Amino acid sequence: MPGLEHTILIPLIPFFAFLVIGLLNKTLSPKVAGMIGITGILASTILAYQVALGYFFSFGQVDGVFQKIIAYKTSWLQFTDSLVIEMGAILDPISAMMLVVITTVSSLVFIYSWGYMKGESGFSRFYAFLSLFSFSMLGLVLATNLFQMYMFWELVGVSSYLLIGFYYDKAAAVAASKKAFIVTRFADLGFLIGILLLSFHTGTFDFQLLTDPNGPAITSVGGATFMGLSVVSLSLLLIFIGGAGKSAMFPLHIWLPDAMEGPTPVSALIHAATMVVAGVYLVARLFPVFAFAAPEALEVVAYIGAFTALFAAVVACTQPDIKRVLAYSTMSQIGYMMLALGVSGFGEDGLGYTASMFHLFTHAFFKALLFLGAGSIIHAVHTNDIFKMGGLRKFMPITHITFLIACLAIAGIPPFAGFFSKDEILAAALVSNKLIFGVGFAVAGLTAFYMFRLYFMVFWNEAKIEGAPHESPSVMTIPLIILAIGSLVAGFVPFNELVTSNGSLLATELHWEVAAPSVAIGLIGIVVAMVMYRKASNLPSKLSSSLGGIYKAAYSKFYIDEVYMFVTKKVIFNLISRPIAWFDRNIIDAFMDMTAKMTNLVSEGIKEMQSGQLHYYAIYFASGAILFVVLMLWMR
Amino acid sequence: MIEGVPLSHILVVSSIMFFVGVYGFVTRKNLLTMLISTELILNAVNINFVAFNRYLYPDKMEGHFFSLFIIAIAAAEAAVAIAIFISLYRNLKSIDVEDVDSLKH
Amino acid sequence: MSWEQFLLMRHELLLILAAVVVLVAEIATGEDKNGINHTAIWLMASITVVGFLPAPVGKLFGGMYVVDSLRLAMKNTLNIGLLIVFLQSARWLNSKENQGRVSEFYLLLLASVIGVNYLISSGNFLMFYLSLELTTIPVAALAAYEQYKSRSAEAGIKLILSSAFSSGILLFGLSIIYGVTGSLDFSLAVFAGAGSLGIVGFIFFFSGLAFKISIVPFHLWTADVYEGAPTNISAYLSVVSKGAAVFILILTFFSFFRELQDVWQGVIFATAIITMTVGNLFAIRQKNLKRFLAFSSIAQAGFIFLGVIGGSELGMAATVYFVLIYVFSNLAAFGVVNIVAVNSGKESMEDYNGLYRTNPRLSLVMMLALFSLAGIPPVAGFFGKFFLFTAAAEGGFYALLIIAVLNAIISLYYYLLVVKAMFINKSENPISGFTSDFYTRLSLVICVLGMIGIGFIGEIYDYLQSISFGL
Amino acid sequence: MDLLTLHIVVPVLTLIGIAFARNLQQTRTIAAIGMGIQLLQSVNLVFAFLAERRGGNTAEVVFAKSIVWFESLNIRYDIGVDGISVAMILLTSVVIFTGVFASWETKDLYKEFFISLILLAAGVFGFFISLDLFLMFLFFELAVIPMYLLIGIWGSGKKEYAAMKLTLMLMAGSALLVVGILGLYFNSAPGGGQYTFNIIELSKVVFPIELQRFLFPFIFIGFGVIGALFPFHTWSPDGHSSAPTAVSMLHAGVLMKLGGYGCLKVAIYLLPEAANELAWIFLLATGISVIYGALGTIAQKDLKYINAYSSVSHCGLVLFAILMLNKTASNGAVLQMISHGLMTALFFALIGMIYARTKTRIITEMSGILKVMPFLSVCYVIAGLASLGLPGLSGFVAEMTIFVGAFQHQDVFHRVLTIIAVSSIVVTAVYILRVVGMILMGPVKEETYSAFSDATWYEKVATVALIIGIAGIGMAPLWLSDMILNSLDPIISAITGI
Repeated sequence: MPGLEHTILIPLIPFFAFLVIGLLNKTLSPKVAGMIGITGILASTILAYQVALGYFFSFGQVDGVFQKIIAYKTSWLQFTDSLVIEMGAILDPISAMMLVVITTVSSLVFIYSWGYMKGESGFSRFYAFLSLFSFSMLGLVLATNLFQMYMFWELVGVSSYLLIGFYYDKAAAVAASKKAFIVTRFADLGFLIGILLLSFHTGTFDFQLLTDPNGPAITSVGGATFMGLSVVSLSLLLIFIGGAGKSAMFPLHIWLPDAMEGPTPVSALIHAATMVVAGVYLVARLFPVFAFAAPEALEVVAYIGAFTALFAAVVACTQPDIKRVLAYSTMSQIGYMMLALGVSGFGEDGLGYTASMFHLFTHAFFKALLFLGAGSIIHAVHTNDIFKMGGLRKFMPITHITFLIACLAIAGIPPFAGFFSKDEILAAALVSNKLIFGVGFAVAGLTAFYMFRLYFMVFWNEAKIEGAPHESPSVMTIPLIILAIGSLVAGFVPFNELVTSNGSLLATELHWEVAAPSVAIGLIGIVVAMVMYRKASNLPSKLSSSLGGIYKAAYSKFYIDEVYMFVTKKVIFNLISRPIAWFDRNIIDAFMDMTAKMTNLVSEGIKEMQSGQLHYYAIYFASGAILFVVLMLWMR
Repeated sequence: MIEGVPLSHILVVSSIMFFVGVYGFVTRKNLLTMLISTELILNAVNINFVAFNRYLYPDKMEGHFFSLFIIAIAAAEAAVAIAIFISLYRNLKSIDVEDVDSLKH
Repeated sequence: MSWEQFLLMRHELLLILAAVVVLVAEIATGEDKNGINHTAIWLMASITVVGFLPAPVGKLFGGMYVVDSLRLAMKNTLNIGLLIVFLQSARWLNSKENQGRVSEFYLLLLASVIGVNYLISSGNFLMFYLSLELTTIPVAALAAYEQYKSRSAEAGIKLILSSAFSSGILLFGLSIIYGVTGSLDFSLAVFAGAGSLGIVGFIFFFSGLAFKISIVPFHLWTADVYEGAPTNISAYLSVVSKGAAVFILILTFFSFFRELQDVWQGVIFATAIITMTVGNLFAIRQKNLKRFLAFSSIAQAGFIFLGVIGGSELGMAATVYFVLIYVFSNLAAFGVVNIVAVNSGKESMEDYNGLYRTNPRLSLVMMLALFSLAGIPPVAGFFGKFFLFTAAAEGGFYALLIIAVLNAIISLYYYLLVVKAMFINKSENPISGFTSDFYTRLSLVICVLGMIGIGFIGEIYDYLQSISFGL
Repeated sequence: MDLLTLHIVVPVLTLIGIAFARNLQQTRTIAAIGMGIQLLQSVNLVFAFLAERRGGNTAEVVFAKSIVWFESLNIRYDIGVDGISVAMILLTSVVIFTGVFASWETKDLYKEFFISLILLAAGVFGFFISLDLFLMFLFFELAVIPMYLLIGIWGSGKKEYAAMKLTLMLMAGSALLVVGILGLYFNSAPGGGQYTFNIIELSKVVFPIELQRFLFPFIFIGFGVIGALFPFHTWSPDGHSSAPTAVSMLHAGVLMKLGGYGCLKVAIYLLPEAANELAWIFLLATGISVIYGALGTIAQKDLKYINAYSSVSHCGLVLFAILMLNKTASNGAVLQMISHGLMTALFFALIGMIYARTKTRIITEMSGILKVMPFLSVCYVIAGLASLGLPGLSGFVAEMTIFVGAFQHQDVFHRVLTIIAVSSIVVTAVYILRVVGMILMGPVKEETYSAFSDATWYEKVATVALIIGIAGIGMAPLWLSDMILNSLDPIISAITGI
């Protein structure tokens, strides 16, 4: 669309920053590299705000309905006449919203890292990777078609891989990065096959065509089957596998806790606020197809989301590592978003959709805040283990306050942001599925509990740190403050007007029948946590020993990692790869060698024919001649 | 043409001679006897040629000429062969064919 | 018959003249016989060159002697071979042991090649037989040339006796053929109604000729003789004498025996397969290079039969073309083996280890020669072999073709073994570097030019095809 | 002289120049200049070709030229290029150019090394420009045979065994080709007239189906052997691991592509009906080899074996795509040939460079290379990412085109096979990351590592040139893809026209 082509610059500016820093790595001083990165992302942010605000408040609506606008498009690779990968930028409520989220969090993380990463040897490398990530993530949300999305999806995965493995001489970091990439890659396989399947039947990758309720995608392929299953459901489920991988849904979640090996700002940006919600974004992007053509797939989404929310919340209650607790909490919250999408309907019944997006929006603020706060803490105390912290509120007041705000927000206490979005989610769930509502409700309590467990362990309790940790520099605290403000006000954004499943306004109000109990259970959680962890006591250990097996299982993350290890190391490596390698060497190759050996053997065997004795030669001669006579006479 | 002796009889004789020659070549260990065996083969051929010419194609003389040439060449061949036998005998002190097997396999 | 008609026998007459000159030179020179080398070589060179001049064609002696463009080409091909053999022999003949007997060597070889020329020109079995013996008997004497070596005498014995045996069989076959057809003239055979006796005669005839070409199972003398005889004689046997036999085989098959086409195709099919296979299987194991080349030349003979079997114009052209290339390739290989043996006395494959580091040029020539024999581009052997395959495919003999290409792989294996020895293997005491004599170098240059040039000059093949004939 | 013949003449002149060089410095300078010119004229050829097409020349091949060679057999020096060949020529000249730089420090018999190397390249160039099957076959063998010496003399490990195995297996493939080519030739004039080896003329002949069934396996397997067709791929691991750096580069990068090219432009193009009938057999074999090669890679310990097995997988994908017999997949196959060529050349170059320093290729014996050789390591990561199909690098473009194309097949069997092949991308990620994690990352293994220097200038030239290619195609694939697509039309219409 004319006048909006500059939208494409939003992702491209960080990309150029990446190229410049990457190529001139040697010659640029780290400071300059950092400045380039920060300038780049700030420029993107300004553009993104301009575009997003413009979209929401000036040109986005036609007759009160938000349109999907193709701001820019160029064909990149042509497969067939209709299947074309185009590079472009789509503008619609969710992409505009995501632009805001990503650029905001990114710029804050970029700035925060200036302080956090100070003096690290890979400073400029860090900014290069961060810029690459921002490029990929922005490209992902702006994708106009499935394949473009897949491309950036992969790029995001790689940036995540590079950043998790940032401390590449640490074995744990290397293993974590590898794990993250391979697990998500496995999930992406589902995504890719889903794309292939869907595009084969619809003949297009284009989101606009796919999601058009009257378009060929939804209407014409309903009856088609592939290997006995409805094509649309199957392909959407496969695509959802991709989303589940990236968004760490059970059972593809195992990479996320390990990914905390990366620098904390990375965890904040990638593994809390932006990349991990890509799966939610993907489902939201294809939501009309889900809603119209494959409601059963949507149901799967809901159950997976609900289960993950619960599962991760339980695990989070037991973890000793501050970042891992946050990681499980992220999983749990994303499960919430998935759940919301899963229970949603389209149009009038689209509360879940809006709620999900709303939660995505608010979650980005408070979860980024939590991570950056955790980073600030780790920066000060140099450990991740919450049992080694305590009493930090005196030393780090700003961090303390902002962290508290974030905890309140995630616990769903009004008027913090989390309250509003969580309320809508639970309301949507209540309407559609009681079981899922129950789970969501329980998770709300658990969330409050484990967040405040964390909070009290770190900031109250007794100080176990020797010496006096000090507050982080202002380049780190200012982003915290900004995010804290965001966590306070984000809840008041009128999402029902801006982001809805069909683009038009969704009538909604505060659901007190849901809000009151959920706030109550949140408060209960907080109180329980306060009782147990505010001061040093033996309550927690008593409780854990009384829970016995369940606690142990939760502490060990329900042994999912072990199952994976078994499958990969034992089954794939030892039972498949090794035998194949052996088979190749000792059967197939040996067969080729054997033909050579056989030839040699035959050669050795017939050497007596040439005996050196003249009269034997004559015998061969004569019998040869006679043989041919017989042969020819017989054949005649 | 010899009265009363059909061609087949002559051919039988020549064939027997031929195979005796072959047999001799194969079984004899003495190089000279082997050479003599080849002469036997050649003589069988000569009989053939002459007989065919005389019995079947009496108007031309090709067979006769051929046998004459064969006799001449057999002599040449024998000359060269015996010369080589002598050379071999100088080296090996033997003209037994079974001793002549340093080149093999 | 006028005297001009004798000019039809230009090749033979010139060769006889050369023989006489060598004889006179032998009488005229004293102790130092080196002059005879020069005389013989340059005479032969002139004869070879003159042979290429345009010449009349026709018949002599009532069809006993035939000459046409094809036969001229065949003769020229083999005369080049003899020239190269001469060039390669000079250095060896100058050695102490042989010095007194130089002229014998040239005389006998000239006699043999006169036989070769007459053989190709023969139009009658009488002529054929005479020239065939003329071709062989002098060579048998030459095989035993190195009196001081028992192996040389052994080679001579094996050659003369088995050759006598094979001529006996061949003649027996001929006598039967004469009996059933009543003709010895190549152009006048009527096999119709000849029945099985004709086949018996043909097979006997074939086995005698196959003996000369070293076709399995009539090949057993080959390796022993090649190994024992002086290298140059092995070279001569493997190229000129074999080539002559191939030529006369294809000429008689395509004319006299054309009515027995079914029979000879069957025989050739079978022998081609076993010859290639057995030759290759034996060659794999060989350590002595002369013996190695012997088996390689047996295998090559099997490949040559691919050109014969189709009975087509293309096949004949491919055969002649292949032999032409084979002359250069095989003689290059023998030339290297010869000069190395003369200079160092070594002829086993292990001795060749690391040859490239000490004698790079010789190794390169050897490599080209082996590649040419194996049929690897860009050397001419590739073209030769490909056209033989083409000829077989033209006749529809795909089964034979497949076996042949598989055999080509085996042959590549052992040729590469030699290349490996020269280029890859390291040696504690490699053959030290030496400078070859002028004539050897000249011969190798000619061979290399031939191996590279013949493939790329398409006109050569086109000419051969234009003068060939099919059934 | 015409544009195409120059592609043979320049290498030959370079060869002659090298023959007269007096020392290593001169030798490699001449080689670099010669191959530099070659690279430039290949780029020029691309532009000339595109200009020709833009100018409305829609002929199947452009810059065609025909000189009679063996008149009586109708063998001609027939040359001409279409988009596919142009792309392959460009690939070849990039790889040989970088190959020269990757073998900058050849000490032993350096002249012979460069001569063999460039001879090999000359054969490949000739192969890609020929239209006459005889000529093509000649160049094919010409390209294969220098491998023997290159591996045998300058290789490492079990080099003699590997060289022999490689040569014999590839030559066995070409032996099958002989049968196929001759079969085509003698049936090329069903209505009488002259037989021909010319591909374009042959493509107009309708061969009876029985004949096609008979010939197709010969030609397809014949070319397939060099394209690492399962189960005839076993020369590849041994060959690649024993070969010197530049040879592995050229062999995996270019020579293996002769197989795919030949299968596409000879086997499928000339025998479309048989291809339709018999494709499924070979599809099974290639489908297996894609996943089998990838899984086999995981268990390897030697860097070169890893790359060799992954090449089996990637090249299996080429043949797999070709056998899908549709335009998109074939386009993907050609893209994959180019992509894999560049990528694997980069891999082998880097492996050679790392090996030159660490003196080992066993991954368990290395660690922390990123710290001591950042440049080489980053390049290795880029190669790895290209190999596992990261968007923005060439591997993605190629693989996705193949997958999308293959999945367009109407038959469920083909689509299921495609899914199996697609799953190789996960396995690829596993082994690539395993290697990267083990050798590049982690703590620095030994004290001695600190003495290692990072890339020298010539190593940088080699790697950067390849990376430019990989990233260039990865980011802007459309021109290349279009160029190839146009040239696929005759082949596709041969398949669908029946």
